[in-house]
Amino acid sequence: MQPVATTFFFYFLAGLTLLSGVFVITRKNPVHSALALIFGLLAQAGLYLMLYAPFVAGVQIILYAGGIMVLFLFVIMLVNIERSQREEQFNKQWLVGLLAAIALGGLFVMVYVKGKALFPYPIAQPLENSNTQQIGVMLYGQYMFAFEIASLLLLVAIIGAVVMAKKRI
Amino acid sequence: MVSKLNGQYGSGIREASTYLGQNYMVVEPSVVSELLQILRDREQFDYCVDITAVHYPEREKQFDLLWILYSFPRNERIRVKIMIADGESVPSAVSIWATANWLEREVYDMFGIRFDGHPDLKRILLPDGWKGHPLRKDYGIIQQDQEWVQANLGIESGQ
Amino acid sequence: MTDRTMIDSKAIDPKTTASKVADPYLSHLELDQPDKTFLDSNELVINMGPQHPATHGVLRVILKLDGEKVLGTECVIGYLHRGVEKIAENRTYTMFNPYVDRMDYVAAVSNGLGYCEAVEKLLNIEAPPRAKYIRVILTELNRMASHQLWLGTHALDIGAMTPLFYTFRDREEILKIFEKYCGARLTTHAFRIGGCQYETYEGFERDVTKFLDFVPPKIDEYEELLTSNRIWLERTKNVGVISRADAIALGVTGPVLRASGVKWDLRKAQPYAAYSEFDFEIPIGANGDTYDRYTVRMEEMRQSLRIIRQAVERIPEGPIMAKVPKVIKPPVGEVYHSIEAPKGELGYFIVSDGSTQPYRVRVRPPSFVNLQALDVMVRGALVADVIAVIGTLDIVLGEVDR
Amino acid sequence: MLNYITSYLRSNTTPGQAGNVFWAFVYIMVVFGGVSVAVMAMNWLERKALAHFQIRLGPMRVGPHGLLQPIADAIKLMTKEDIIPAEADKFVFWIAPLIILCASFAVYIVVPFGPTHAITDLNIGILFMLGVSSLSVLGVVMAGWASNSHYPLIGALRSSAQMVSYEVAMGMAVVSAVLMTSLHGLGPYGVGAGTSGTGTLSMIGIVQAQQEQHVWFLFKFFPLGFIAFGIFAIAMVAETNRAPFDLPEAESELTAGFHTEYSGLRWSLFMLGEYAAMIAVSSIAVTLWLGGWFRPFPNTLTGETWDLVFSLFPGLSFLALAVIAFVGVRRMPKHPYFRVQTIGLAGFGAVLALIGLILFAPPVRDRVQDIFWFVAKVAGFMYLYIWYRATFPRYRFDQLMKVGWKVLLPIGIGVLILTAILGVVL
Repeated sequence: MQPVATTFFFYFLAGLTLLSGVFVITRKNPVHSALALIFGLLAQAGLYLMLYAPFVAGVQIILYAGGIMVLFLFVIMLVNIERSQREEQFNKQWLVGLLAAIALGGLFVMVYVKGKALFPYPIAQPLENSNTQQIGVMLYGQYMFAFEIASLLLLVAIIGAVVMAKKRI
Repeated sequence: MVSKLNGQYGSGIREASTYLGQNYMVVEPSVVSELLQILRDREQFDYCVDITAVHYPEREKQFDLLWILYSFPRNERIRVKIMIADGESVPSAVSIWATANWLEREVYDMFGIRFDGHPDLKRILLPDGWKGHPLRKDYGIIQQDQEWVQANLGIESGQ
Repeated sequence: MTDRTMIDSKAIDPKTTASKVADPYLSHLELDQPDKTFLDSNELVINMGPQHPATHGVLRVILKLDGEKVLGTECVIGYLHRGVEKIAENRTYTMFNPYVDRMDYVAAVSNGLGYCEAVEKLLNIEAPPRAKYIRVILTELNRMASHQLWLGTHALDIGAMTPLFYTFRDREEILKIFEKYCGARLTTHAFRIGGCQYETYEGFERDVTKFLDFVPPKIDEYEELLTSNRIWLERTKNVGVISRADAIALGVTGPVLRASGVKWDLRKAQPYAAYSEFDFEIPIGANGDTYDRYTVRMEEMRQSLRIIRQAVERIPEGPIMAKVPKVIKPPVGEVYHSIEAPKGELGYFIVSDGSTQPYRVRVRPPSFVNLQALDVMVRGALVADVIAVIGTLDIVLGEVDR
Repeated sequence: MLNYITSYLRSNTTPGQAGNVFWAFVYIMVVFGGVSVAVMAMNWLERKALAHFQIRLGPMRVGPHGLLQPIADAIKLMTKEDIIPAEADKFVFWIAPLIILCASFAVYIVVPFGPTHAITDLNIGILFMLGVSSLSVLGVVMAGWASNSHYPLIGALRSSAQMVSYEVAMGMAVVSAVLMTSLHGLGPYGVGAGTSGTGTLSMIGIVQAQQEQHVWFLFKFFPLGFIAFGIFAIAMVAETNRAPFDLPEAESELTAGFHTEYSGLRWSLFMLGEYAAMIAVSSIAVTLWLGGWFRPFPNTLTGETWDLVFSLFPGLSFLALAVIAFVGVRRMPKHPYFRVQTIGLAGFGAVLALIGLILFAPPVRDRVQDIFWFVAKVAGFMYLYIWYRATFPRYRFDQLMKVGWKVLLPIGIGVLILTAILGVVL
């Protein structure tokens, strides 16, 4: 696959990601925030595609944009939005927020100053073997244990959710 | 059957006879609740066909209130009738036959007869807040609750 | 649900219903004590109708839901109330006859039969045998038509579109016979007090016999689409169950009662018209669920055909009108007469004061009483079942509200 | 420049793969235009076929046999007043149909109409299709929520729950088909052998795997392929919210489900999205199990002559349609009132005949027959959709969930495991 107009698409997608990130935290209506987050995730999927990681992009779309965000939306839609819109949000933690912002800003400045030297890896290249296959081998070979542990964690979460939600099981 | 009941209530049953092959009995309002219960339990009148009323404005006891009962085992119908005055209330039969619920509501709606012990006595066919009970003889056929019509439908008249 | 998601209707807005009961219809649903759990602590009160595709007219059902589970219902009726009983008091006996057709308009012939027979009873006369036979034929045809209409709409409610068109195609044949007989298709006004006004038209027997040969394969066709259809079975089996005891206590009649296992049909129990002369079965069900009501009605259609065939074969010659005075003035008295309408026991209680106008006419509508069973039948079921149960009760709002 | 354009025609890959922007653009236009036309045709066909199932005639007035009805509908819907409820969330209300539309159209990027006839060939093709088509849930949820009304909200909740749960069963079926691409004589993990039969997620690769293995996956590991296909065929109906799984739009219960409050153009976008999604999932089924663009019987009926015979089919089918149209012309009433319609139908028949004749020309014939077989198979599915709708009652929601989670999913997992075992053992 030959990339077309790489620079344009990179900036386009990156800009979209940032913009939707901003929207996520500025919108007062949580549904709008969630929607912005979905756009952000989709734009990220596009970025993954440009890194020759189509599998990750696909998983990003299926799991995050398609699955998890739908559940997010479900929950958000069932809470009382009018009230949360009226309330002022997170104003007690402005100090912490400021500190985090300064730290993050410092990081960005450092990255900008140091430039490419920080990332000693070569630019991603198309792989001989398919990316999907490699992920599969890694996941079920090398990182088998971690993978299973993670699934166990999810199982616990499911059971917990059921116990909390259901009065009579 | 009537004689058996007669023995029990004596003067409670004022009249029991047959017209055009249909049995009916006229009883005192005071015994009717007990009588209906007994009719169902002992005489197997397990199906309450209908509850209705007739208005006779010129009488002192203005209303005839009727229960039309049917017995599946005996394949027999009987009408139980009481006479009551306006404003008098009658014990509800909902605990005897569940079907009495809506039927009594309709009688209340149309005649304004109140039933004691009815779980949810309110108008059924006419809207709540309507004034008057249309099946009374003094309620004209084109009469209506103008106030309600104007307030709720926003028109001058429903005619 | 959230306040945000509520449409601003005074009837169903939970803000008002939860705190102060704004709509009196909601009072007995006990909204103050919801069945609280961690997540589903909010009950949804939903308003179905009066304009809703599946309420068969203007029935309003207020549903209290927990998710999709029905916690309680409240029927609001009366949107079609025309005061038929009041009208009767201001019309002569003859003049009121066409009015009864407007109650259960899909089974107008049955309504007319019940009324005419009640007045005849009050007059203490009897229709001549030929009139009785014509009455039976038309009434049973009407029962077919009513059941067909029920089947089509009921199946449509459950999502099967196609039976609707098949049943309407075949019902058309019945309506054609009605039209040829009395000129009207729906509100027929077919009978008069004392008999029938019209002699059968030329070729009536042929038309009816042709219909009798035409329709059985069609009934098989409906059954083929539905009876053993897996989805149909799942949607109707054990849905809207009403036990034998409940059915009797709630006074439901007709196929609804018979599906609960009570073998009772007024045509057999207290025969009227000429029904005692015919040989037919009363189909009954075992479980009292929607599927049983379906099979009972399907079988009833076949039994109706049987009755019609016997009636057409044996129809006697003779007059069609009894000797009825020109002005009908029944003696003072009261009478209750009921017939087995397609929907159940249709009774007329008529009080005469000796004048030309009835003093009081009370109609005992089967749909009205059957509709009362809705709440019992759908508690604990799902919203979709409410639709199925409203369909299976076979109500006609014209009759419920009168 | 000209060279750039013609270079693709000589290559044997898709425009996206070749990086040929011009042809990619042309293909995008052709495919999207084609899908839109197909949706309109499907609309007409559904109404006609459904009508004939139900002893009706269906649209008869606009154009001969209602052929122009979809166009008339489109014009009507576009000019209709577009109502946004006062209490609705305007932005979300506005964007929801667009999301559904985009999701169901974006899927066509990887649909392989032929070995070179696809916009592009992603090597995660099938994953992309599933992922993007699952995005339409978002549109449904948003539409239901933004309408700010009960029925749409319940419809949306139902719809998204249904789509999410059937996606799981669907995924199992798809994975078992994908496994089949790699499984002939491989070691564990599907690696090692490396040379032949590396599994693939690419849509074109899947079809080519069926070619290499000389079997439609429908018949592979009989009856496993069959069962997996069955699961998919059921799940895809549920996924597109069609009868008998049309609960979100259950007319008798929820009026019109999540798009109750929509009207006019926006509503038509929902319809467009729905039909496009139907065609899309059908093309997944065709690609995965029915050999994609391959003509029937490529194994038994081989040789030059059979190739020629089958390559004549596209032209022949158009000629057959033309003949039907001409028969229709003969049967038109001879009344002057029908003259315009008769001429129109004759013209339509003539156009069909002309297309049929063009399709007989050898260069066109060879390029087009792949597309023809693919479309023909998809059209079979479309007819099934209509047939279902005419035949079945509607499932209840809990039953629907039961079928999805307790029947289809376990069977799907079973098929997946058995396929994997068989693949390793055989």
